[in-house]
Amino acid sequence: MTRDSHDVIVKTLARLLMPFMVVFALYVVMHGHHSPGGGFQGGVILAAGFVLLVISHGLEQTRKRMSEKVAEIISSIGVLIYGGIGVLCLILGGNYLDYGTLSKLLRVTPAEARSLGILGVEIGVALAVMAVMCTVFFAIFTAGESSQDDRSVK
Amino acid sequence: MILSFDLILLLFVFICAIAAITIRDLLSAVVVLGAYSFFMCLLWTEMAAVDVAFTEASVSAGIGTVLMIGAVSKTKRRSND
Amino acid sequence: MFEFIISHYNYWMYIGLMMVGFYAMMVKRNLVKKIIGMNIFQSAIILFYISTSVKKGASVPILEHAHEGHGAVAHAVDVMQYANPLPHVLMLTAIVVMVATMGVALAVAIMIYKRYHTLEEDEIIMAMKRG
Amino acid sequence: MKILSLMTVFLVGAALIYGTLDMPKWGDPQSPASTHVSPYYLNHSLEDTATPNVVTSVLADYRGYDTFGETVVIFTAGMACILLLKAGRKRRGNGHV
Amino acid sequence: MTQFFVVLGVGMCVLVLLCLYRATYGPNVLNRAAGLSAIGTKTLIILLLMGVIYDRVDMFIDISMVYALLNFIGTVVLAKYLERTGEA
Amino acid sequence: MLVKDVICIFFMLAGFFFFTTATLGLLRLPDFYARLHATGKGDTLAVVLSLIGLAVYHGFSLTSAKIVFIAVFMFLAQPTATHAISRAAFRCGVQPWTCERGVLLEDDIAKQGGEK
Amino acid sequence: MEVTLLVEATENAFRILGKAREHAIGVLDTAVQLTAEETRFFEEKRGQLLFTGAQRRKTRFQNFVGTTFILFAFWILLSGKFDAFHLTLGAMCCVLVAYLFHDLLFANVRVGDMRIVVARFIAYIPWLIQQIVLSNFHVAFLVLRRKMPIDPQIIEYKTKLETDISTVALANSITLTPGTITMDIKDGVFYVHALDQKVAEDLNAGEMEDRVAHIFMEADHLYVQDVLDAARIYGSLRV
Repeated sequence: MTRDSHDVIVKTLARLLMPFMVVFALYVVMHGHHSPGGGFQGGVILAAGFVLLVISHGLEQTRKRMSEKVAEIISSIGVLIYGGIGVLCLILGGNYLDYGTLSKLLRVTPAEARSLGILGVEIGVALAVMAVMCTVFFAIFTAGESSQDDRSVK
Repeated sequence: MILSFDLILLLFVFICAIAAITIRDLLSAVVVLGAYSFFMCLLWTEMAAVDVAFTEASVSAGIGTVLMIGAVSKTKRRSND
Repeated sequence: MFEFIISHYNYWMYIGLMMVGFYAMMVKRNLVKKIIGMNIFQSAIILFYISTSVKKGASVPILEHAHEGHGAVAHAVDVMQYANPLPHVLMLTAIVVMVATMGVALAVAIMIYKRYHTLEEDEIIMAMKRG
Repeated sequence: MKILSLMTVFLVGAALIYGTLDMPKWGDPQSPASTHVSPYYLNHSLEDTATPNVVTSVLADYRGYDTFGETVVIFTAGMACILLLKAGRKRRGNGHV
Repeated sequence: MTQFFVVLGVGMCVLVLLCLYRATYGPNVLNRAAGLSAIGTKTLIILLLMGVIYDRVDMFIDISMVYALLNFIGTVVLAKYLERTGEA
Repeated sequence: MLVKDVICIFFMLAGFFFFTTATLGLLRLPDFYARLHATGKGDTLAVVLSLIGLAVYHGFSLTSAKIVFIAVFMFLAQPTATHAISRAAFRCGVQPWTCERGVLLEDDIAKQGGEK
Repeated sequence: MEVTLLVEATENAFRILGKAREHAIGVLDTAVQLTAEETRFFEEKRGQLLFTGAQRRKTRFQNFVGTTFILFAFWILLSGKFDAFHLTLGAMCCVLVAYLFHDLLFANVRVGDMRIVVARFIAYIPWLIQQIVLSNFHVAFLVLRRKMPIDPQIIEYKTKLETDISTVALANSITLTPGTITMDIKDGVFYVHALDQKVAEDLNAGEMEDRVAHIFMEADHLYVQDVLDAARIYGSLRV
């Protein structure tokens, strides 16, 4: 299932569509303020891009860009960003996740500080969701193969 | 809300749900479940919940069906009921 | 009476959908079928929640006069014009959690299959009793 | 067994349908769900957070703590998958390594 | 004009019902997948029609783009599974 | 009734016509490969026509440019999906329906798949 | 007696030597000929390469920059917000994505001059659209008749196209044009499912392959105009 598919058409299309998919996912994350979208949706679309890469180019090609270990680290980083912004608000003298206090740090009006805080939180959520979806995908699609099989594929 | 769409789509969702649990071939059931989530997305769009529809669209088209197919490929395809 | 049916039929549809999922979870022996039933059950409940946010003649909850006032200018927003955003928020996260839990459930099902070489519930129970 | 389950399903369905008889009309703008707290969000979202999309502002700002919990739930699901995978690998790998 | 779009959307829904016949009763998985992809394209158009009816197309267009970009992943995965196992 | 509306209605109705033929083909044609002919071609053109109609209705803006981009993506993705699924069928050894075996049409379909 | 024998033996020896010399000359001739062909072949290949501009390999940096610009154009189309904040955000995202995926969008592109390819591809699209409309009327005609006049068959179609991208363009064009679907590609052989006899013959005429080869400037398909263009380069090589 995770081997390289020797299908020229699917491989080429995946190659061509993948960067656009990722840019679209980033657009969805960044423009959650003005149109539907946000961290959850963008993260899932990012993960779908990696799914397409695994399906077309095989697991070994994908591991160069996103391996299980990297996914674990990124998911932790995502949650850390979310919690870290909350703790930053605590340090600056507000409540937990009260982005209005960030205005002292960023030198903008409180409303825009809250907008920026929302953006940071969305990025954290997107990273976490992307990494977790990739992890679940890797877990399910490699569960049948033991570590020995992996080595023989390499 | 658009009443005519609502009625038709609820009917479709019902058909898909019943088909998904009665088909014995698990892979077919998963495919029908994909159609089910399409209609769910349409239903939420029709109820003006754009963000929810967006989430459902990306989740079902990108990950959900793929995970199901992966699980079926790692286990057995036929089910006894 | 007819008006009552028109204004309540959707609740009954959701309950019917939920019953389909519930039935699949209880009666079907196959674990993947159970997970499919769980999926249907969850989306029926999400559907019910979202339907409480609907207002007749309302649009999507994204404010239209966004480009003029940045912050300071408080527009008088016509609340009846926009759908209720709160159920959307709660259910949006629920959908992603639904997929994550579905992934864990599928992983557990795969592990069970590796251990007992079957997905049927009764056979698994028999195998567990045997040893 | 099957009959019993079917009866349970229909019992639950009947109880829920009895519950819906008191529900407000579908699409009623004056229903309790849409008059309690959501007008505040709709009115203050733009001036508080400079975000036209009310769903995002409620998701990440007014109810940020809630979303934090959801993120942790998703994170936990991912960790559970990793643990399941590792458990399967180790048992099988020991013989060969 | 709105009336026209509503009628067109309902007509499209009827076509979806016909595709749904193929997706639920289709003799094998391959036919079901063909029905599913046909449903997907019609879904995309119905979404945009709803956007026009609500008069907020710019909000609905992203969902359509998600379907345009992601809809073929499911089909490709299914095809790969069938290729691997070798039974339709 | 503006000229814009007339053009939009024309394109949408053309798209609807091709959708109808594609769906009828999906239902009527004898076997899986022939059905793919209907969906793979008919849906592509119908989607593109409908999207052009909507873009014309919306007028010249960034949104209509996005609609055109959706059409481009559909144009790329739809034949690929068709190819992938037909390749899978070919590799699985699903025999196409031909005129010689045409008499056995119904039996053939039953033999091909079915819920064993 | 012995003298005559000796003379005979010498004559024989000379004759054998002469034959051997002839053989050797023949072998040498063939060798020279072969080498000449080899060199000519390489010369031709080099000329073609020069003509298609393929030996001008793109560096990774050029790929990176090109990907960034394409993705940034896509971002602007999506975003529709032209204030500094959003543009900076977009630039950052595009640089990040291009850094991660620059080898995907332009992987092993052998075609040289991108501008010519794009221009020819745009010129190809109207013909393709015409074919698609024809194919849809074909399907509609088939479906709406009560007794469908079809005669499906699988045909094998040998192609001479080499690069991935031209193969994909040809395969997707075949899928979109009347009555044919690409089912499989194995070592340059297309297995095509054709809906009736006439369509299969149309495909075997090979018009579409010529057009696609013309777009991507495949070496085996030099058009008259291309040959005229190439003549100058060949001339420069001879001197």
